[in-house]
Amino acid sequence: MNILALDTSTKRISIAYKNETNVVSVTFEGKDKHGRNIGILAKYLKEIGVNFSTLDVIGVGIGPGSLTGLRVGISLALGLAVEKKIVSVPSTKLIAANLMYCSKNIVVARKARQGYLYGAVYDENLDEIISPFIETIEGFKRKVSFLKDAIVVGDGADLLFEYEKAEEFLSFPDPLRMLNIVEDEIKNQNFVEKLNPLYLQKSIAELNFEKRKGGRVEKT
Amino acid sequence: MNILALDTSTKRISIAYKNETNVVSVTFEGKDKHGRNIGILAKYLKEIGVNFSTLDVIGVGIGPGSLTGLRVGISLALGLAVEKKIVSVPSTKLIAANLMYCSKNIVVARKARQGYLYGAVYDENLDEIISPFIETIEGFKRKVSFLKDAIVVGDGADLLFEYEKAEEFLSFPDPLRMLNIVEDEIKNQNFVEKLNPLYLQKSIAELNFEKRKGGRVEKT
Amino acid sequence: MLVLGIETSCDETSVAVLKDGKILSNVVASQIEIHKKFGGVVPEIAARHHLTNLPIVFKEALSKANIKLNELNGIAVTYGPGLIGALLVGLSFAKGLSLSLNIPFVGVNHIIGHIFANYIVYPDLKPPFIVLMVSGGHTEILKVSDYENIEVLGKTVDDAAGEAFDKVARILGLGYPGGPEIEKAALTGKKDRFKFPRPLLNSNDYNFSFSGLKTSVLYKTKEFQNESIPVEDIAASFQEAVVEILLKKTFKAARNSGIRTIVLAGGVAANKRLREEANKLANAYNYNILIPPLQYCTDNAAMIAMAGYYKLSKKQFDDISLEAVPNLTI
Amino acid sequence: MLVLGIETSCDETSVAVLKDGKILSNVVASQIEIHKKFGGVVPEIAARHHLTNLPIVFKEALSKANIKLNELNGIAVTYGPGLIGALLVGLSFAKGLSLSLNIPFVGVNHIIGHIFANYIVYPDLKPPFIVLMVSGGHTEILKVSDYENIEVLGKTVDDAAGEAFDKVARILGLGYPGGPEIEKAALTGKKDRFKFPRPLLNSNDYNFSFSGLKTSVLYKTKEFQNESIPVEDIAASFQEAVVEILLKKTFKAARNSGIRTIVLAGGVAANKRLREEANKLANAYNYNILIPPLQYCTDNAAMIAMAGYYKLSKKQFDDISLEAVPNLTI
Amino acid sequence: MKEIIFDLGEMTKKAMETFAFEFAKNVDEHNLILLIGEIGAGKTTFVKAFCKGFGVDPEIVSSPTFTLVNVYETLSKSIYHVDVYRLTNVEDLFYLLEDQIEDNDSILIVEWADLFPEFFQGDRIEIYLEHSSDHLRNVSIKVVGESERILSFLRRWRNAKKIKI
Amino acid sequence: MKEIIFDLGEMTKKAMETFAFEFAKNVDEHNLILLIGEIGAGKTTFVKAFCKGFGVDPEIVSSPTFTLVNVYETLSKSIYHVDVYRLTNVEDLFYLLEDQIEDNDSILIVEWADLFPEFFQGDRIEIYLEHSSDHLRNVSIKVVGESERILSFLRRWRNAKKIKI
Ligand SMILES: Nc1ncnc2c1ncn2[C@@H]1O[C@H](COP(=O)(O)OP(=O)(O)OP(=O)(O)O)[C@@H](O)[C@H]1O
Ligand SMILES: Nc1ncnc2c1ncn2[C@@H]1O[C@H](COP(=O)(O)OP(=O)(O)OP(=O)(O)O)[C@@H](O)[C@H]1O
Ligand SMILES: Nc1ncnc2c1ncn2[C@@H]1O[C@H](COP(=O)(O)OP(=O)(O)O)[C@@H](O)[C@H]1O
Ligand SMILES: Nc1ncnc2c1ncn2[C@@H]1O[C@H](COP(=O)(O)OP(=O)(O)O)[C@@H](O)[C@H]1O
Ligand SMILES: [Mg+2]
Ligand SMILES: [Mg+2]
Ligand SMILES: [Zn+2]
Ligand SMILES: [Zn+2]
Repeated sequence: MNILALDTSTKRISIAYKNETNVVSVTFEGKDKHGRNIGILAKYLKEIGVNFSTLDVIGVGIGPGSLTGLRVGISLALGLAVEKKIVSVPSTKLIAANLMYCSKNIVVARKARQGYLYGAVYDENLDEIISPFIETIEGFKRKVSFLKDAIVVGDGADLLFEYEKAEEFLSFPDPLRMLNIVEDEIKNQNFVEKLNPLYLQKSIAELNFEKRKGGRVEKT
Repeated sequence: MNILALDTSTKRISIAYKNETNVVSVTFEGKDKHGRNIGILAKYLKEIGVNFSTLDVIGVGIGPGSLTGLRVGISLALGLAVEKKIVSVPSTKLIAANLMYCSKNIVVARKARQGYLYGAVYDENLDEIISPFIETIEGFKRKVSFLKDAIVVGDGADLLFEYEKAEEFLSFPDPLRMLNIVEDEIKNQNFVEKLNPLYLQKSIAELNFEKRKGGRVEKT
Repeated sequence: MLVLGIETSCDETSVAVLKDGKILSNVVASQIEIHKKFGGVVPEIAARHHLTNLPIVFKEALSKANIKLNELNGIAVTYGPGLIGALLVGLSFAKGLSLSLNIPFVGVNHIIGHIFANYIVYPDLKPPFIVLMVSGGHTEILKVSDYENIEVLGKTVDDAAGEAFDKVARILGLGYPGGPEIEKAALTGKKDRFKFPRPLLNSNDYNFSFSGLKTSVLYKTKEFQNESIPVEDIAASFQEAVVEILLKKTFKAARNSGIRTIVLAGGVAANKRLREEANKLANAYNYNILIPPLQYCTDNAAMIAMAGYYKLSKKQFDDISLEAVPNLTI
Repeated sequence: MLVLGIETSCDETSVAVLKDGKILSNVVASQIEIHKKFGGVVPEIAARHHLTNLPIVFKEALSKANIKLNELNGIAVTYGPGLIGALLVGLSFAKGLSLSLNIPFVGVNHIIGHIFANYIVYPDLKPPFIVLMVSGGHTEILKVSDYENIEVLGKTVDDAAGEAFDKVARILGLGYPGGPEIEKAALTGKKDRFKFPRPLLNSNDYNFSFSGLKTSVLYKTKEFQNESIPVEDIAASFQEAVVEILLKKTFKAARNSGIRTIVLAGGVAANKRLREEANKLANAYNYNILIPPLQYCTDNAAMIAMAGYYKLSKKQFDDISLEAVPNLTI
Repeated sequence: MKEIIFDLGEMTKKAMETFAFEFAKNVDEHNLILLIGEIGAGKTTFVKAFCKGFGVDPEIVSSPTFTLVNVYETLSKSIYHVDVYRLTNVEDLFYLLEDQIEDNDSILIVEWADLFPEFFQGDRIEIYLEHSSDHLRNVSIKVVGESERILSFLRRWRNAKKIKI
Repeated sequence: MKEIIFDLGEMTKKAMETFAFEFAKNVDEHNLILLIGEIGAGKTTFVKAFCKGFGVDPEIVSSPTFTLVNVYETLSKSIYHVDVYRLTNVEDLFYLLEDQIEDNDSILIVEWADLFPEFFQGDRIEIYLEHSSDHLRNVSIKVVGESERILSFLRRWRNAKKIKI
């Protein structure tokens, strides 16, 4: 079984590949945009022996996260996955996987628009306690306030003081952990027909408007 | 500060690179030997923008582990590190780092020669409880028997039934966690002058001899 | 050779299959209705719809062409100019497909795609010819000396011709899109009543400028402070200015380069007054004028596949690391 | 051009710096004493010592050459034949250095290195010439037509010549290494007393075989069941057989290829009987014989740098993914 | 919130371009620029010169008629150039700006911003362009929020003008 | 431990090479082969043909005189070819074999293995080569440990020989 897993929802591009004999992974974080880098990485993977034409399953992190970045990864995956099987995983779960074997509840907090955070909560088996959402910082805190003994991971973690904070470099998906999750989904035959990004962004727009309007009303 | 970190002590080659703007990592596990693969990886790292000629620090996993693999990585690092700073890290610690934020004691168990294991034990802060050693399976068990609430990680974990076992794909060093450890060492100015692999192998030879002799003596 | 074309640069998601330069299928999913309420193409919405539509359009194109995936020999995809988010969807999809099928892919310049559309409409057309490309986004005079040798002789330095139509319609209180509205109003107007400026008309280059014209129209309307504004006359006089500017430069380009065939392309080429004048001048000076029907001028993947077919035949493959270039020029 | 040479293929860790083909430094750390007690080179021990010694030897070579790191223009390193673990240390170090200094590197065939050693010893030597390479691991006749054009005319199909000396010494109860021991014993022996077989002597190729000769010697000693074995006579007769086989083929090769210069290289070339006969034949048939002093025949990095200098000058750079090839041939 | 208004008086096209160019170099603390003025008032002309101040080739700056948003990459950040004239409600505007919304370190410059006053709040700079004659526009600037650098730039500019007149 | 000895009688060089070649193809359960016999008995000759059975080019197989260990890569595993004649104590042997020790899935074939009987224990195959005349060697094989496949191969070989003679 030949598997390719990728996530482009954060500023890190994460790709992992597995065939009968090889396991390969790459990550890339840089200034340039994903649209440029993913091609370079694909080229590089091809040269170190990744065979894109014999893939059986494509696993994709579907966000929430950077809109353009996400679409670059998902449309590449769609091209790769024609007539193949697809597994989709929320990128928040991929980030939570960096804290596997931590016995606490794992709160993923990622920066969205100023004043807002993407979030999701997982238990130690990476089962969803709260599925991906977007909230103001205050709203986020209210939403997770019932959790005892939680640890926060993600590039929005520093906005939530109440909980223990995981180290910063664990804030983005790890390719080999992603591969592991994708393999689990394959075992459970959790394939999808379509790949839809978890935009969640409609809500931020609405919320933002409410907030700004609210602000203005208070002033007048 | 430009940092390159690498480990070749297991069947996985792990390399991470960081400069002012980029963080790049690769892992490779395959049939071919490290001597071949590391050159290919270096070539492609170069192509995706790693500048080997402006490195400030080289971090190296020094084993214990595969003798030839280790030497390939260490001699490459020695070539890279001429007139530069060097950080050395036991590869067992790199493996333990896969269980960061797990509140148990982390027992690293790696396959050595048949009937033998490399081992080391770390606490949840990755501080050494037992430094790297080599033992028979029985000897290993005796050595860690005092630990309560431990989790075993590494490709030798399945030989130790008594403790919880981490998932198999966590058995080898992760490049970004390695980079993180190397950065910590840099902060503490823990540089070394020489790079000596943690062979530990003299002992296995001796132990083995004892064992075989013992076996024969019992028979006669 | 079976070539797949992919076009997602603006508001049409399109996939086509060409066999040796002949269309087997050319499926277009337009987002025009979705963007209409915004009065323009919203990049984020366009990108979202491309992502949703592309796999569907792709499947339909394959099934209409009645071919199997692994029969394809190459992929052509628009890599610019266009909306970055929209371009990236098509380009990334094409890269994935190219990797997966292990066949070469080529990036196509959207403008060059529009030129290659003419080879589909007029199978006998061969370079050299002059193209006047006039649309909402473009106002350019191109010299096509050879399939690969395309030169921008001149272009607008500010507003596009279509944009000028839209803005003047706004000033005159007419609807959107402005082109057809102005054209209708002009029918009953006096085209000689106002002499609007013709910026750059006699400049030595082939460039255009329309933002000064727009401002002149504004000032003209202000002159009628209390009277009712002569909308029809202004529309006709404005249209006359645009047509004169466009054609004067185009025919000058043809004359100076000694080329006898002129192609009018883009949405503004639908303007009847422009066509009328163009035909008149062509007859007078003995030029061959081609005005492709509108459906061949709107964005589609067949034209991209056609341009790609040419590059693929010449083995001008692109690297998988090709980037989208929103401001791509020729 | 400043070239760094690195040699770690067997039991010598060596680094040299050459400036335009002239030696600035050539540091050799021998492991001979370490391996002596094992009676041969132990691969794992060799690799360990290379790793420990290489950075030290490297520093010394730079400081003896009195140059700075960033003055180097290229790196030459042995990539085979040799012990895989030992080769990998030098090769990986060279790769790291090449990446770090951003200068090209070339892999050198150890055997070709030995040939290039002659250009250091005899600055006037120019191809073409014939080389008889006879050591513990090699028995080969090489035709050097040009710097780059080196051909193996023949080689041993089983034991090396040096190995035959060692094994016969063992049969005769003499010490190790066998070559000098046999030579000493033969001094007082009758070289014509026993007619040992000369396998392949008259074969049409230039190949050698010594394992049959070794067995013949064994059987000969068994004939003296109760008597004392005539060690000196057997040694002399055996040595005679080896010398005859080696030289007959070598001179045949020179004659057939019309080349007038013959180089005897490798540890076995130290054998006086071999040198004597070689000189005699050379005088008789008017050949030019070169027998480089032993210290230039043992492994060293200067010869690798010399061969590398040639490749670097011709820009025959190797890729960073070059592999070590333990069984590398010419 | 602190609001300061500068009336910079009449400017020719050339003067306005110089102003916009220099203005861009002093704007770093602000990332929301609103352009307010009639058709042909010179909003796009201002944006062209403004972008040039960030090293963007003015050739690629054009009115976002069709695309509603143009994005220009500078060495440091992206500039989102928006024309909101045709939008009919705020929800549409959110859609339009979603790309920019996630790009925290970008500049948003809006033509016809006065059509959505409730949306463009917070720290910002408003630029008012008015036709005064065929070849002259009256330029005034409202700075909302703290930002010493741009204020001192505008003071210097106004004083220089005063002295000249 | 089960020990079975097969006396395969005299063989010419050619016959022994054929035997070693076929033997290699049936040896898969064993990874320790010991060669016992005098100088010139044919140990290296055996190894050459044995390696050929694994697809190794016999040209590269030679006596590990200088290097003590030669390593040959086959498609599936590595073959470590050792000559222990010159070693003087077991510790040296450990050093020599350290590389092989960590390569669990390899074959170890040892010339002069009888010099270190205490080291080479456990499942193994011992091959005894004796000079019987200039051109003949007597070959006998001792199989130590369970391994049906090699036993049935040796039985078949012995019976075929018997019938021939
Ligand atoms: N002082 C001035 N500043 C700006 N433009 C001027 C000035 N004087 C004359 N002009 C002219 O006015 C026109 C302004 O057009 P421009 O497209 O920049 O306006 P705009 O405000 O963006 O219009 P729209 O509302 O259509 O987007 C240009 O033709 C320009 O040359
Ligand atoms: N039946 C036979 N089997 C093997 N070798 C034979 C046979 N008959 C003759 N010979 C010859 O005996 C010689 C055996 O040499 P070989 O080097 O293989 O012996 P060895 O046991 O490895 O010796 P050493 O102890 O020196 O390593 C060869 O010359 C070979 O041709
Ligand atoms: N009859 C007409 N006269 C003048 N302009 C027109 C006419 N019809 C459409 N247009 C203008 O053409 C533009 C649309 O051009 P189009 O070819 O659709 O662009 P694109 O190729 O980029 O999709 C709009 O600005 C519209 O106002
Ligand atoms: N005088 C001699 N006569 C014959 N053989 C010799 C003599 N001196 C050394 N040898 C043999 O040469 C071999 C050593 O050769 P050497 O050149 O050191 O090999 P290498 O180049 O591989 O290091 C040994 O087998 C040794 O027995
Ligand atoms: Mg404008
Ligand atoms: Mg032998
Ligand atoms: Zn178009
Ligand atoms: Zn040598």
